[in-house]
Amino acid sequence: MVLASTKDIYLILPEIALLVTAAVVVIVDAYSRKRGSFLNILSSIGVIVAAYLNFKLYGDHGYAFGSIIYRDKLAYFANYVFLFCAFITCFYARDYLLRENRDYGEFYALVLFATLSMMFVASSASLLMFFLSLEVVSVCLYALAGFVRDRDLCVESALKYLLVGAFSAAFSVLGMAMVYYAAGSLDISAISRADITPFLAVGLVLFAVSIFFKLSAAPFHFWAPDVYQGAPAPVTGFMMTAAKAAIFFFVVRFFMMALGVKELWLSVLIFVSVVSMVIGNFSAIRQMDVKRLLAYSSIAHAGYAMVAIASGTKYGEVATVFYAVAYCLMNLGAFAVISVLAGKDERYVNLEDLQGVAVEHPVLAAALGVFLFSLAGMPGTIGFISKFYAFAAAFKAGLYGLVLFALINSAIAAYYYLKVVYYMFMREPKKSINVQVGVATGIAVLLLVAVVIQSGITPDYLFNFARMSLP
Amino acid sequence: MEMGNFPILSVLTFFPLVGVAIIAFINRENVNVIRWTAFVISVIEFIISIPLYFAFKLGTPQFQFVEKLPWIKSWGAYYYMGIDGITLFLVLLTTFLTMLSILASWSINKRVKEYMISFLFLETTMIGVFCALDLLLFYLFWEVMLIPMFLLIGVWGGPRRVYAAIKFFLYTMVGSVLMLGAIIYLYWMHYKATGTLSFELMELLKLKLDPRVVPFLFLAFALAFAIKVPMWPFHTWLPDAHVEAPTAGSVILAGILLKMGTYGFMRFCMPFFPAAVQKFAILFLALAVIGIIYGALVALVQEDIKKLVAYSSVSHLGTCMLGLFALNLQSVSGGLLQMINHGISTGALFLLVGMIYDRRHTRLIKEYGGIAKVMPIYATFFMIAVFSSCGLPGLNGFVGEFLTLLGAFKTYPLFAVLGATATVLSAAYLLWMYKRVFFHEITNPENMKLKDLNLREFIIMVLIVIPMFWIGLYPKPFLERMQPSVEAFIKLAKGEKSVVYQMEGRKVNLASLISEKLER
Amino acid sequence: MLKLILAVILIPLAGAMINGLFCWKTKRKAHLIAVPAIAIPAVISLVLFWKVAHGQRFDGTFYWWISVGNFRIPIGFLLDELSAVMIVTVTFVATWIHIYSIGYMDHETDRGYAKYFCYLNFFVFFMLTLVLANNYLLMFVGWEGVGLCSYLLIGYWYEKASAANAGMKAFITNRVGDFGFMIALFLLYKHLGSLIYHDVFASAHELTLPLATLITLLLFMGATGKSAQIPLYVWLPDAMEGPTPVSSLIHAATMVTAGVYMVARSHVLYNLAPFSMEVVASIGAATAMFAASMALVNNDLKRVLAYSTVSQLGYMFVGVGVGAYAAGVFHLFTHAFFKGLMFLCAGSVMHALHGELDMQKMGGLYNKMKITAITFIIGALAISGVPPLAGFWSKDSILHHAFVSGHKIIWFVGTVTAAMTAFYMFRLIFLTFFGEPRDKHIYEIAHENPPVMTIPLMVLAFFSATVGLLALLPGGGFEGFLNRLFEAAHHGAEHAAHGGHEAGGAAVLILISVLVAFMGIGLAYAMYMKHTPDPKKLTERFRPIYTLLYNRYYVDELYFALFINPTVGISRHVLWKIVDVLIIDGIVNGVARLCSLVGNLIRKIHTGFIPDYAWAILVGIIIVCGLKIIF
Amino acid sequence: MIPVSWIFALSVLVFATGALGVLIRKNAIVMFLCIELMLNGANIFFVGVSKMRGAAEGHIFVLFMMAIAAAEAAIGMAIITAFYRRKGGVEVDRADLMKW
Repeated sequence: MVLASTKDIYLILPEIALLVTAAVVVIVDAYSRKRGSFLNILSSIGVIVAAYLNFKLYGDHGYAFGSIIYRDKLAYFANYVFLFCAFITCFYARDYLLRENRDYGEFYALVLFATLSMMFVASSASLLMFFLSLEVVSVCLYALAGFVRDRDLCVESALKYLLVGAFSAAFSVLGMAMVYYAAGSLDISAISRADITPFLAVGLVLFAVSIFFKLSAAPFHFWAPDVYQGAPAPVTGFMMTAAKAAIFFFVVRFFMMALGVKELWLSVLIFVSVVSMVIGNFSAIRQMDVKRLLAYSSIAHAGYAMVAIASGTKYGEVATVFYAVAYCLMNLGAFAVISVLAGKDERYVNLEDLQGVAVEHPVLAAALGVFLFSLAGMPGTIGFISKFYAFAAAFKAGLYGLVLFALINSAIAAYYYLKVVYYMFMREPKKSINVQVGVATGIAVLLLVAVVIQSGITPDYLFNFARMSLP
Repeated sequence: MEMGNFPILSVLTFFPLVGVAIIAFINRENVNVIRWTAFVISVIEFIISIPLYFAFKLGTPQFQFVEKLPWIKSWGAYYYMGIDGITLFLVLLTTFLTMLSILASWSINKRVKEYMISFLFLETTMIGVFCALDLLLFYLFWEVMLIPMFLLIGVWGGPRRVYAAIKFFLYTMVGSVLMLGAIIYLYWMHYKATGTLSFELMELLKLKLDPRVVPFLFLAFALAFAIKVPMWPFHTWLPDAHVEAPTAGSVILAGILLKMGTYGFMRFCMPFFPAAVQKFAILFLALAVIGIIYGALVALVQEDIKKLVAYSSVSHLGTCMLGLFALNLQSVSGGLLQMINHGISTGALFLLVGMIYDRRHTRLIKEYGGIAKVMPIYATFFMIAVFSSCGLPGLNGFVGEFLTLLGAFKTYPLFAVLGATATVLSAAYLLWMYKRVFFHEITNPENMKLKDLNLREFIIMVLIVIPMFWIGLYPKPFLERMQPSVEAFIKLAKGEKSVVYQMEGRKVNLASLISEKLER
Repeated sequence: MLKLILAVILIPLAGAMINGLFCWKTKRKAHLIAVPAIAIPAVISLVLFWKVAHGQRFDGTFYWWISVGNFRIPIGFLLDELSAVMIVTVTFVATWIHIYSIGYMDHETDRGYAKYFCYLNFFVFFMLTLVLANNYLLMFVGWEGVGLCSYLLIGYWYEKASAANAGMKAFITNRVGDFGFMIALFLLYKHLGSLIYHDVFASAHELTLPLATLITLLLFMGATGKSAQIPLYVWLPDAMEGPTPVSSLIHAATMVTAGVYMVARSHVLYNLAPFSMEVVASIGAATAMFAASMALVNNDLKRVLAYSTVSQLGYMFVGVGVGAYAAGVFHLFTHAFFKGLMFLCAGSVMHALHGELDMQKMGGLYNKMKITAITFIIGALAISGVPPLAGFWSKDSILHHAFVSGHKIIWFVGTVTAAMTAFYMFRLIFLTFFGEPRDKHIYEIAHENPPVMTIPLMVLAFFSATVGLLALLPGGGFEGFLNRLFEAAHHGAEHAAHGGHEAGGAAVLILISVLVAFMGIGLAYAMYMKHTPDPKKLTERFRPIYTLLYNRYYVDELYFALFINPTVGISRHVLWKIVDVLIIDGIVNGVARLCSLVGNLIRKIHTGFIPDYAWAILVGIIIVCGLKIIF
Repeated sequence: MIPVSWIFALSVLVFATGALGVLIRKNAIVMFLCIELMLNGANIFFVGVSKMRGAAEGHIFVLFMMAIAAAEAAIGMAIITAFYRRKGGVEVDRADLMKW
C-alpha cells in the first residue's frame, strides 16, 4: 500500500500551491522584513496559481487519500470562492497592515493556511476530515482575530472566539463519537446509508453544533457580534465570508445531498432560521457600531440562507451555494471599505464618526452604499438575486410561512442598512476624517462593486456556474 | 412615423444613465455645467420620447415598441419592454416632468452633482417601471427606484427629511416584499402548469389559479400598490415624504411615483386576479371613497401648503382608484386620465410651492397673505393650477374626474355620489388656501419685497400649463390612444382571459440590431 | 350659422385673451378691445335672433370633445328660441355694462383695469357657452366657467378680506349646487345614455317617474346654487363685494339667471316630474318672500338690490315651476334690464360718493344726480310692476299662471312679495334720493357722473320701460315666441296658461297686482317721506322681528354652526390630529418604535460575558435536541 | 468486557465535568483546561467504540484530535498571554469592552 498515489497529490494540487506559497511567505518574511510589503503580491500570486490549478482540475472527480477527500465540481467551485476571498483579502490587507504598522508575513501565511483548510472543508468526504480542517481554519482565525495584539478589542475578540469556539467544538467531537458509534464510520457515504436511530440523530445534532456555530446561526451566534466587532476589519471580512462559505458548501454536501433535509432537519432548520433572523435583525436596529451592525446582519443572513437550506431541494442546493457566493462578495466589499473608513486603530467605526463621509469621499461612501443595499436585498445587486432565489426555492418546497417571515424580516432589515446610508449621506460631516485609500484597496473595492452590480443585473454567468457545480 | 427597428424604449430607459456617466466626470465645482448638462440630457430624453406619441398605433390593445431579449436565461426572465395605451402617457409624463423638475432644481446648491445623478438615475428607473413587461424586470426597477428617491428626500429635503425618507423607503419596502412573495408563487405555478420558467406578464396572465389562494395573492399585490397609491389608510408616509422632499422630489413623487401604484393595479393586480377583484371591489371602492373624502377634509385644515397639496393627492388618487375598481370604460379611462392630470396639476402646485419656498423659506399658510399683489404672474399660474386641481371644466382635471365619476356611477352609484363630494371639498380647501396666501392685504413685511417669477420659472410654468388646457379642451388624442388598452384591461379584470395580449409581430432585438449595424 | 355662433362665443374669448395675456401692454386702453369684443357679438346675436325669429334653428357640432365608448360629448351648439333670447339679452346688457365700466373703473391701476375687462369678457364667453351649448356637459362648462369669473370678479379687490371671502363663498356654495347638477348628469347618462339635449329629450319619456323626479330635483339643486335660491342663496348678498358693474352683469342680469335658463331648457324633463315642478315653484315662492323680507330693513344700497335679485329669481322659478316657462324666461329677460339698470344706478351713486353704500347717510341726492335718480325710479317702477313698464308684464304673467294653474298659495305669496318689492324699492329711493341729506359731507361730494356712465343708464332705462311691450306683439308676443319651443314638448300640460290676459278673471288679477304695487309705494312714501308711521317707532315696536330680519335670519351663522365649523373642527381635531396623526400614523410609527424597542431588548442578551455565551450554546443544544426528538 | 454504555457514561461524565467548568469558572486558563477535558471525554468514547469494533479508525482519530488540541492550546495560550498583558488578569469578566 502506498501512502498517497499520484492521483491523490494531483487532486489536491491547489492546496499544495497554497501551502508552498504560505511557506515561502513565512520564510521570506523571516529573512527579510523589508520585502514584507510585497508579500501581498506574493501571496496573491500564490492564490492565482492555485486558482489556475483549480481551473485545470475542474471536472476531475474522485476520492483522494482513501475516502476522506472527495473532489467534484462543487468542491472546485468552492475553491474558487475561497481563493477569491483570500485573494481580495491578501490584496487589500496590505494597506490596512501598513497603516497599523503590522505588516507581518504571518498575516498572509495565516490567511493562506486558513484558505487551504477551507478548501479541504468543502471537499471533505468524512466528518473526520471536516472536523480537522475546520479546526485548522479556526486556529488560523483565532490567531488572525488577535492579530493586532496590542489592541484591546482584538485581544478580547480573540479570547472570546477561542473559548466559545473550542467549547462548541467539543460538543461536535462528542457528537462525532456518537455518530461513529451509531453509523460505524465517519464517512459521509456510510452515514447516509445508516439507519437513523435516535442516538445517531442526537449525535448528528451535536455534531451540527459547530456548523451552526461557524455559521453564526442563533442561538449559537453569541460570539459573532463580539468577534466580528473586535477583529481587524480585513480579518472580519475574511472570516465572515470565506469561513462561512466553507460551512455552507459542506452543509450542501452533507446535509442536503447526502442526508436529505426533509425528515431529519426541517424542524431544527426552521427554528434556527427564524431565531437567527429575529435576533440578527432586531439586534442590529439600535446598533451604532458599524462592524457590530454588520455582524448582526450576518446573523440574519445566516437565517436567510437557512431558509434555502430548509427547502432541501435541488433548487435549495443551488440557492445555498449562490447565497454563499453572494454573501461573500457583499461582505468582503463592505469590510474592505470599513477597513479604510475606520482609520488608524479603527477608531472611527461608530456611525457618529462616519457621518457625512459622503461629502468628502463620495465614491467610498457610494461603494459601501452599494454593498449595504446589496445586503438589504435591493434588486440590481447580487444580494437580491441570491435572496430571491433562496426564497423562491423554499417557496417551491412549500415553506410558505417561513418565506413570508423571511420576506417581512428583510423589510425590517432594510432599516438598519438605511441607517448607515443615512449617516453617511444625509448628515453633515462633524469633522474631517483623514482617510487614505490605498491603491490595492481601491482596486479591490471597485472590483467588488462591479461584481456585485454586474451579478445583480446579469447574474447568468455566476448563477450558471454555481448551478453547474452541483450534480 | 415609422420607427423601424429602433429600440426606443431601451434608449429612453438608459439614456439618462449616459447623463449620469457624463456628470460623474464633471468637476463638482462646476455647478452650472452640471445643471445644464442634466437639463440638456433631460430635454433630449423628452425629445426622444415624443415620437412615441406619434408612432403609437391606434386601435390595438397590444403592446408596442416591444423589445425582448433573454435576460436571466436560467430563470426564464426576459428583458421585455413594451408600452400600450396605459403606459404611453405615463412614460411621456415621466420625461416631461423630469425635464421640468430638473429645470426647477436650480435652487439646489448643495451637492449638485450627486443631486443630478440621483435624478437622472431616478428617471431611468421610472421609465423602466412603466415599460417592463416581465415581472422580475418590473420588480427590479420598482425597488431600485426607491434608492434615488430615498437619497433625494433624505439628502436634499427639509428638516425632518430623514424620518420622511426612511418612512417612505420602509413603507414601500414592506409592501413590495409581500408582492415579491406573490410573484414567486405565480412563477412556480406557471412552472407547474407549463413546465417552463417565465416571469412574462402575458404568460402569467394565462394561469389558472387555485381559487383559495387568489385572495391572498391579490392582497399581497394590492398592498404593495395600495401603499404606493397611497390608499387610505396606508397614506401617512405621503404627507411626510412630500413635505420634506425638495421641490423636484415632490413633483416626481406626486407626479410619477404615486402613479406606479395605480399603474400596478391596472397592469398586474387586477388582471391577474379577476376573481379577487370581484370579491374585494367593494372594499377597495370604499377605501377609495374614504380616501377621497378623508384626504380632502384633512387637506382642508392643513397649515402647510405643501402638506395640503399632499393630502389633496390622497384625495385625487382615491378618485383614480374609484375609477379603476368601477371597471367600465368611462371610469377606467377617466381614472387613467386622472392619473395624468394629477401628475400635471399637482406637479404644477408643487413646483409653485417650491418657487415661493425658495423665496421665503417657509410654507406655512399663515406666513403669507396678499402675495397676489406683489407676484401677479405667480398668482395667475397658481390659480390655474388650483382650478386644474379642483376640476374646473375646460382644464384637465375636470375631464378625468367627470369621466371617472360618471363611469363609477354606472356601476356603483353610491360610491360615485360620495366621491363626487370631492368636487365641493377640493374647491373648499384649495380656494381657502389660495385666499389665505394670495388675497387680503400684505401683513407680513417680508412678503412686500417678494420678486415675481423669473424667466426660468416662467418657462417651467408655461410648459406645464399647456397640457392642462390641452387635456381640458381636446382630450381626444389621449382618450383614443388609451381606449383599446383600457378595454383590454377591463376584460382581463373581469376575468375574460380569452383576450390575453399577444406578442406584436415584430420584435426589436437590441443585440441583433447592434450586430446589424456592425455588419454594415 | 355655426360660424356666426362661433363668432359670438369666441370674440369675447379673444378679447379676454388679449387683455389677459398683454395686460401690461393694453393697460388703460383695455376697453378699446373689450367693448368691441362684446358689441360685435351683440350685433351678431341680433342677426341670429332674426334668423331664429324666422323659423331657423341650429343644432350642430364644432368638434368632439370627450369620446369614450358610448359617452360622446361634442363641443356643439344649439340655437333656438330660448338660446336666441338669452344671447341677445346677455350680449346687449353686457355691452352697456362694459361701456359703463369704462367710467366706473377709472380709478383702478393700469393692470387692474385690463384685468377687469379681461375677466368681464371671459365671463361673457362662458355665459354664451352656457346658453348656446347643445348638451348638458358643455352647459356645465359654461356653468362652472361663469362661476369662476364670478369668483374672480367678486374677489377683484382681493385685498379687502370681505371681498376675498365673498368670492370664495360664492364659488364653494355654487359647487355644492353643482354637486347635485353632476349627479343629475350621471343619472341622465346612466339611464338615457347621452347628455346631448336632443337625445335626452327624445328619449326622456323612458324615464320612470321617480327617476325623472330625482333628476329634475338634482338639476334644480344646481339651479339653487347658481340662481341663489333657498338654501344656497347666501353667497349672493356677499357677492356685492365685487365692483358694481359686475354685480349688475353677473349677479343680476345674467349669470344668476342661468338656473332659470337651465330649468327652462330642461322643460321636457320637468314636465315629466310634477312633484319637482311643485318643489321648484314652492322654493321659488318661498325664496321670493324670504329675500324680500330681508330687503325690507337693510340699509346697504347694493344688498337691498341683491336681496331683490334673489327675490325676483324666486319669481322666475315660480314661473318655470308652474309650467309657465315662457313667463319665467320673460321675467328673466325684463329683469335683466331693470335690475341691471338699478345696479348701475347704485354704482353711479357709489361712484359719486366714493364708495359709500349706507342709505342712512344719503338722502336728497336727487338734486345732485338727476339722471341717476330718474333712471333708478324707472327701474324701480318696472320692478314694482307698475304698468306699462317691463316688470309689470312679466311678473303679472307669472302670477297669472300661478293662479290659473291652481297654485293659489303661491300666487298669494307672490302678490304679497310684489307689495314688499314695491315697498323696499321705494324705501330705497326715498332714503337715497329724497328727503333731507343726512350726511353733509357725503352730500357735498356727490356729483353726477360722466356720460360714459349715464348713457348706459339711459339706454337701459329706456329698455326697462319698454321691453315689456313685447308681450303685446302679435302671435302671443314674447311668450308666444318662446312657446314655439316649449309648446312642442308641452302636450297641453299647461294649456290655458299662455296669453291669458283676455279672460275676465285675469283682469281682476292684474288689478290686484297693480294695487299692491301702489300700496307698497304708498306705504314707503308714508313712512320715509312723511314719517307716519315713523319707521323708527315701528322698529322699536317690532324689535325682535327687525333684529331677525336685519341679521338676515342668522342663516349665515346657522350654516357656519351647522356645516362649516363642524366640518373644519372635525377635520382638524378629529380626522387630522387624532385619526391621522395619532391613530394611523401612530400605528405606523408605533410598529417602528416597537421594533426598535424589541431590538434594544434582544440585543441586551449579548452580554459580552463568555460563560453566558457558553450557557447560550448549551441551551441551544437542548432546544435543538428537543426539537429533533419531538419532531 | 466493559459494555459500551459504561464507556459512554464515563465519557459523558468527563465531558459534563469539563462543560460545567467552562460554564461556572471565570479564569480563562481554567476554562481552557476544562475544554480540553471535554475533548478528552469525547475521545474516551471514540477509543471505546474503536476498541469494541476492533477498528483502528477511532484510535487514529483520537491522535488527530490530540494534535489539534495541542495546536489549539498553543494558540490559546498565546492569546491568553496577550490578554493578560493588556488586561492584567485572565478572568474572562475583564473582557467587557464589547457587548450588546
